[in-house]
Amino acid sequence: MASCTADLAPLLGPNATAAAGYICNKFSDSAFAVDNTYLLFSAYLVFSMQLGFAMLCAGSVRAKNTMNIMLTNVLDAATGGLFYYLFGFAFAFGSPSNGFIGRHNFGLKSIPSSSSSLDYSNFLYQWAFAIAAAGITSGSIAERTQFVAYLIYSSFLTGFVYPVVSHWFWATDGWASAFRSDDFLFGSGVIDFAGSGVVHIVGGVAGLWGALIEGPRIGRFDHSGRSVALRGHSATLVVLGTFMLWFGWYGFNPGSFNKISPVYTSGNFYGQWSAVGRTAVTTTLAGCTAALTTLFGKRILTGHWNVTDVCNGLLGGFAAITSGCSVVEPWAAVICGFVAALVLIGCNKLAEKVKFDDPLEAAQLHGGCGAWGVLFTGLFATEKYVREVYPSRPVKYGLFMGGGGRLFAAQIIQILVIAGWVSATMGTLFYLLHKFGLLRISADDELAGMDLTRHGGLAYIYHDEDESHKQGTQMRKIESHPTPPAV
Amino acid sequence: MASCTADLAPLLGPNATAAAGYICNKFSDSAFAVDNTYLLFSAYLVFSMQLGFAMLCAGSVRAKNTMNIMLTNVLDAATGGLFYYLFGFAFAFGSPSNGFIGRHNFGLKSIPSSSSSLDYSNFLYQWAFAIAAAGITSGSIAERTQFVAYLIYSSFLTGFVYPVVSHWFWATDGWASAFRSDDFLFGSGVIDFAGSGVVHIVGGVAGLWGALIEGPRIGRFDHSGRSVALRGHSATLVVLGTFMLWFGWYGFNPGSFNKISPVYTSGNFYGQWSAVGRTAVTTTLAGCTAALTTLFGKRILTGHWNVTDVCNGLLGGFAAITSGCSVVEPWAAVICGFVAALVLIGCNKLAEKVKFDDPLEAAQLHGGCGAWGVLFTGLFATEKYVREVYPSRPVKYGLFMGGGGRLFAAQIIQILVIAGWVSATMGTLFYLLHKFGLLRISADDELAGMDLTRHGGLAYIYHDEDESHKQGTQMRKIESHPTPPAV
Amino acid sequence: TMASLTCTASDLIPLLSSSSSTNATALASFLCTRFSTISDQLSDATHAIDNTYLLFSAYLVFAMQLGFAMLCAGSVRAKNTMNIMLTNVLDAAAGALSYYLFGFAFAFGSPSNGFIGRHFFGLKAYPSPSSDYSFFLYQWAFAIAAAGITSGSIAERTQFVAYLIYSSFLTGFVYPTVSHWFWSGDGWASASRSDNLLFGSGVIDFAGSGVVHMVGGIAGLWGALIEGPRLGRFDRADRSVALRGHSASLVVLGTFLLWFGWYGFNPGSFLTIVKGYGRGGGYYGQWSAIGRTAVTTTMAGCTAALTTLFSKRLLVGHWNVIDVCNGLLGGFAAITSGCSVVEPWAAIICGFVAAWVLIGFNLLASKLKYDDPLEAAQLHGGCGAWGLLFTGLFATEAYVNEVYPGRPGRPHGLFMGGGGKLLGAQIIQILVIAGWVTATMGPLFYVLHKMKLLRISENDETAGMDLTRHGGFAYAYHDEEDLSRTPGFMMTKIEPTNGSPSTEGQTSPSNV
Repeated sequence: MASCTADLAPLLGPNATAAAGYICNKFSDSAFAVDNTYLLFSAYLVFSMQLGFAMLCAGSVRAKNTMNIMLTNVLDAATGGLFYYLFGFAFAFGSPSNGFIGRHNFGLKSIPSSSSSLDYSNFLYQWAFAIAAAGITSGSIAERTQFVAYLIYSSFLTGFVYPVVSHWFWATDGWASAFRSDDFLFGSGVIDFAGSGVVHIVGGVAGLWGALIEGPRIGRFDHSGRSVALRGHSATLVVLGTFMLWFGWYGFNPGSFNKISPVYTSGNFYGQWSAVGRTAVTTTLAGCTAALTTLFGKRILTGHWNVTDVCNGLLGGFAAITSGCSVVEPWAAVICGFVAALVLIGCNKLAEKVKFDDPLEAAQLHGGCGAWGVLFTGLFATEKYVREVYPSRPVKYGLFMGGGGRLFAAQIIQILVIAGWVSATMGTLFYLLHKFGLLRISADDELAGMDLTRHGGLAYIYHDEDESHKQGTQMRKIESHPTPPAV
Repeated sequence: MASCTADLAPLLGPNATAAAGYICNKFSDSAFAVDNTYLLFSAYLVFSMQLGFAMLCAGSVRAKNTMNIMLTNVLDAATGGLFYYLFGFAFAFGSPSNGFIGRHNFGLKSIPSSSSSLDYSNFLYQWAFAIAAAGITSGSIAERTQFVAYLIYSSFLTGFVYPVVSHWFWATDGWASAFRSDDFLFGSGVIDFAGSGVVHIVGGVAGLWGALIEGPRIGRFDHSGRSVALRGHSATLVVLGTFMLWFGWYGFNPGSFNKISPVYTSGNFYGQWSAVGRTAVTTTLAGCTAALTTLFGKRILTGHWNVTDVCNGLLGGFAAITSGCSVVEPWAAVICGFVAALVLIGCNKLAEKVKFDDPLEAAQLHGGCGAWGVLFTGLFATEKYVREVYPSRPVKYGLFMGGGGRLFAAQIIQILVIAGWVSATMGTLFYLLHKFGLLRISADDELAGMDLTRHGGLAYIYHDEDESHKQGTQMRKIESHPTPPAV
Repeated sequence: TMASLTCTASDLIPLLSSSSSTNATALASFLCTRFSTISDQLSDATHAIDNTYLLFSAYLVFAMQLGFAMLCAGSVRAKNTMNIMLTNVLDAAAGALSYYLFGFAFAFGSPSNGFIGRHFFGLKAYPSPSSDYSFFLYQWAFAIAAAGITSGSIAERTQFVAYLIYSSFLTGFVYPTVSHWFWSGDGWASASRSDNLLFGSGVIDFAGSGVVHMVGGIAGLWGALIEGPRLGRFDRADRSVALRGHSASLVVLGTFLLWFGWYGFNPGSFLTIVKGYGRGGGYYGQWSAIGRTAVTTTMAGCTAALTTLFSKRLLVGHWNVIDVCNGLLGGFAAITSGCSVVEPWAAIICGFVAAWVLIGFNLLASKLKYDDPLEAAQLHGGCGAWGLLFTGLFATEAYVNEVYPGRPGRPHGLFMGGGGKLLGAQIIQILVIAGWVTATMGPLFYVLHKMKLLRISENDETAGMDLTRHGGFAYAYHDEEDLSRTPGFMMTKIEPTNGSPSTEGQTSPSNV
């Protein structure tokens, strides 16, 4: 705004400074209104991913654990809301701070602030991101985890582990951030635009440790060690959830620009709005390519045209492109999605080999494809787009695009550091819960299903007769008995 | 816009009025465009709540009444669309008018209008609100109401009862409105920003009378008078509906600003866009706190971690914060949500005591928590925010914030007046329908379920064999017979 | 929009005080040089707002794909759910690649001839001053909707490979060509051509009753005709037997999502929102027209729903939610063409007639033993065609001139005193689309049929495609189901039968 006034003042004649200031204030107001509209609706879209997660998870587990997993998804959002408000946001973006962790703005104190240019909409947007990470992890440990363990890890992840990681890579003070003013990691900083690493690897690695420490569900591998698919109870919910996630991803990736009004050259048709559109296009293409690759890949491998596999492939493509979505060409997104599908298939094969059981393939999908996405950015980021999207950063870009290896090296560091940090914190936490007997439910509970034993009954009653079968529920229905009607 | 020209012209030098006008017109266009974009997308979000209601209701009733309740939800929107177009909007916002009811703009005549600054987007937004009120009521009287009764009350509520209430509190002429130019109720006017009273209490009280007059469903209380839970048929649909409502609430509350571009101080980073963001944050925090409070409260009371209870608690928190969302601090929203959860639990206990049967807890949730929300605003509204959001109103704010008791008194009046008006209109209507035998279905129909008797068959057919059980449906399937297939 | 923001001396001369008229030109150009910076800033703001609007509209249109998936899933029998949902996912996925590679180029590559576009393949040389990524995304979301419509018509009996083939062909070629004709600046029948308008009017198909709905509907018609009805759809006495879908909840969910998405489809088709009508600065501008479009859309759908409710009650005796949902969608499909150029009261007429058109076509289909599991041909084809005619009858002069500016006195609706030229153009559109889709998709389905690639075997159809082709049923509500009911399924579950779980070494209680 100040520069706008300086530009205009000489042009306007007498009283020029006042006139220029007046006009420029109007521009600034209008830009704030547009950018906040953009960011808020993007935040709403990202929030709708929580609905997507809930439906995806519900459909992917057996009917007897549906209430349990949906409760965890509702609580991700709810506990996440409180903890991220109280300290998560402060750890992540409180400024000024050191490179490791933020330490201002607890409980949204001094927000909105002109110095850090953080407004309420930024908080809302980041909260929606934080709960996504916890949602990923809940998929990995589904169908066998105690509810209390769930509450503990979810608060810890949303309130501390994830915010610290997002501080490192996204805050202006973060040690590896591309938004720093100087001292960039490898003279480059990490480019993780919307969080293949910060969100997906964090959620995936946390899920990996949880699932590893708990061990597979009963019946997942038979006596001879062969893998037995424990299919989810509703493919419809899986598709519903996947489409909702796709819908929400348009808030996740293009929304990560936070603003849509910045220009690249004033008065030109090409500006940040074009970059935002391009990001939506790369996101779409990566997911679509991954879906098709999975379709044909799985057809060849298993002989079926399988819709749930296609949905997972699609999501793998999205998780991968999330890192580089704003700085790569559309054709590169096609490559990204193609490889992501192969990565997911490979990780799933590996998981079966080592008898790792993840009901939603969350560790493979978000961890594996997320890591590929981080590398992909180091390979395919183009000079022009990197320059536009990260204007203050030294221009290091993709290895294959002629930009040298520094960005790629920084990306590798990101993967290692995130894996290390999440292992050190969440791995330890899950191990402690395990040792205290708080992690896994009893075998009886697992066979009966948690809905009956812990959540007050099954999720579905399609026929009145169903009731009579369910001795386990404590609530009986009366009307099926031949009683005289009351009224 | 006129003031922009007047401000700018002297600054631009001689002969500059026209030039200033030209520039200012452009600013005005851009503000209209942004504000309409904001309002329209908010309206779409509020509309999506109708989907949320439909799924929440469907999941909360037994499978045999699913078609019935979903039809009522579709028709809320459809009949609401016509009636609100023909006269509802005119009753509510037609101006100039008296304090009781509007009387212009029937059938959108003379809309858009510069004098009342009402555009089509305002109509769409208010329509989406109107159908929400009818949706609330349909939950209270679910599973036992004749379809014709439903059509009658729904039209009456959307076309007359609700518009009149919204006129009182939201129109610039309404007798208790905070948007009046003078003669404020108690020198304050009522602050019901997005409608805890106007929407939720109206819907809840209407439902209360309907459910009271109909009496409980058969089997809801057994011979000895003990309460028997008649559980809904699908918790998945309940969670889906709840998340959709949450999503839509971001249109309901922040959208009630109608415009996002107004500034509080021109050129500043803090403007209505920040207030909009803050409103989204308070909404989130109230709902999240209520969800957590319900989780632990119910765990203590019933021993279960129950997802449908958590969903209802969450919605109760939203219904409560809706009144004060724009004028309270985020920490106050946490208090609002905490109390709302307790209010809901209390109302539910009370309902059981007095043998009041409301399949969706709609009267308790929207009526009870809505009333708490209206009081809450009278207690916690802050001076600064009230001044910004209602600039032309005398600054009376929350009792606990040092603003005196006038606002609180106005809020109490609102509760009483709404309860009285809705009782007088809807209570009478339901009573008449009851007397004419048009309200409740027969006991036979109720036991068999309305889908079979009135709506052409059950909602679900998961297996071919199901068909053979359904003697009641008039349509049979052929292919299960061992006939030679035709080709 | 760029034009409205450039400052030319001639814009300012009339604005300046007449007292200094001799110096007006000099003064105006002097001001203009100073104005250019401001103008640039204004154009930046305009771009930001318009792209925000268009992008979120595109997201809403995309959400319709979710709506289609749920609507289709709920409308078929449980045994074919996986199949139809897969086709819906692939509509979007395969559509994205083919539309990226050539569909968009065929449709909007400019400059081009009147028949087909030939630039922007693979988004080459993109974005351009007139066309940005957000526009591509928006048009992609439209393209996949057309394919989604067709999949409903041929549901429950089509080979998956046939599906892949027709879907790519439709999204990549047939649909883009039609959208080029009517929507691109070069299309031979487009209303936004600069000259040589068809009948001096051009076709007004604002958001695609013809371009999207009729294309999808007619393609479905041919597919369903060539395949023939599902087994058991008509009994030996040739009476029609309803094969009801397996979940009304999914149908309602899908319908509401489509309704939600339609607010992106119709109002979003304006593409930009920052545009004053008149001299600028007024409260009335494109933002109002957009709001009005949302209102007409709502009114048409609501009226159609209510009309269907009462008509079906009279005709069959039930208050049927599925029929109401279909009626609603029929109203939307009809208003899509004229939504931006008609009054709200006209939209009510549109919806009322649309409901009857749908009922009529359904009766006809039943007579002719035509089987369309989602009524897609009747709904999108029939109501879509009515919508085109409706626009030719009810388009108002003021709105037509605002929405399609720069050509005062252009023909508008016959009933509104605008003469018959617009109606003539609309009729041409119906005939041309029907002809083109028949000529392309008809032979394709016929060839697939002849090569035995179209319809599945009777055994597969009786057993359901999920079991035979897609790896198992979509639902497993009870543990017991898996073993007893899915012999064809290759993965069996262990735990219900030999309940000795391996890992924990616990003897299991018999499965509750």
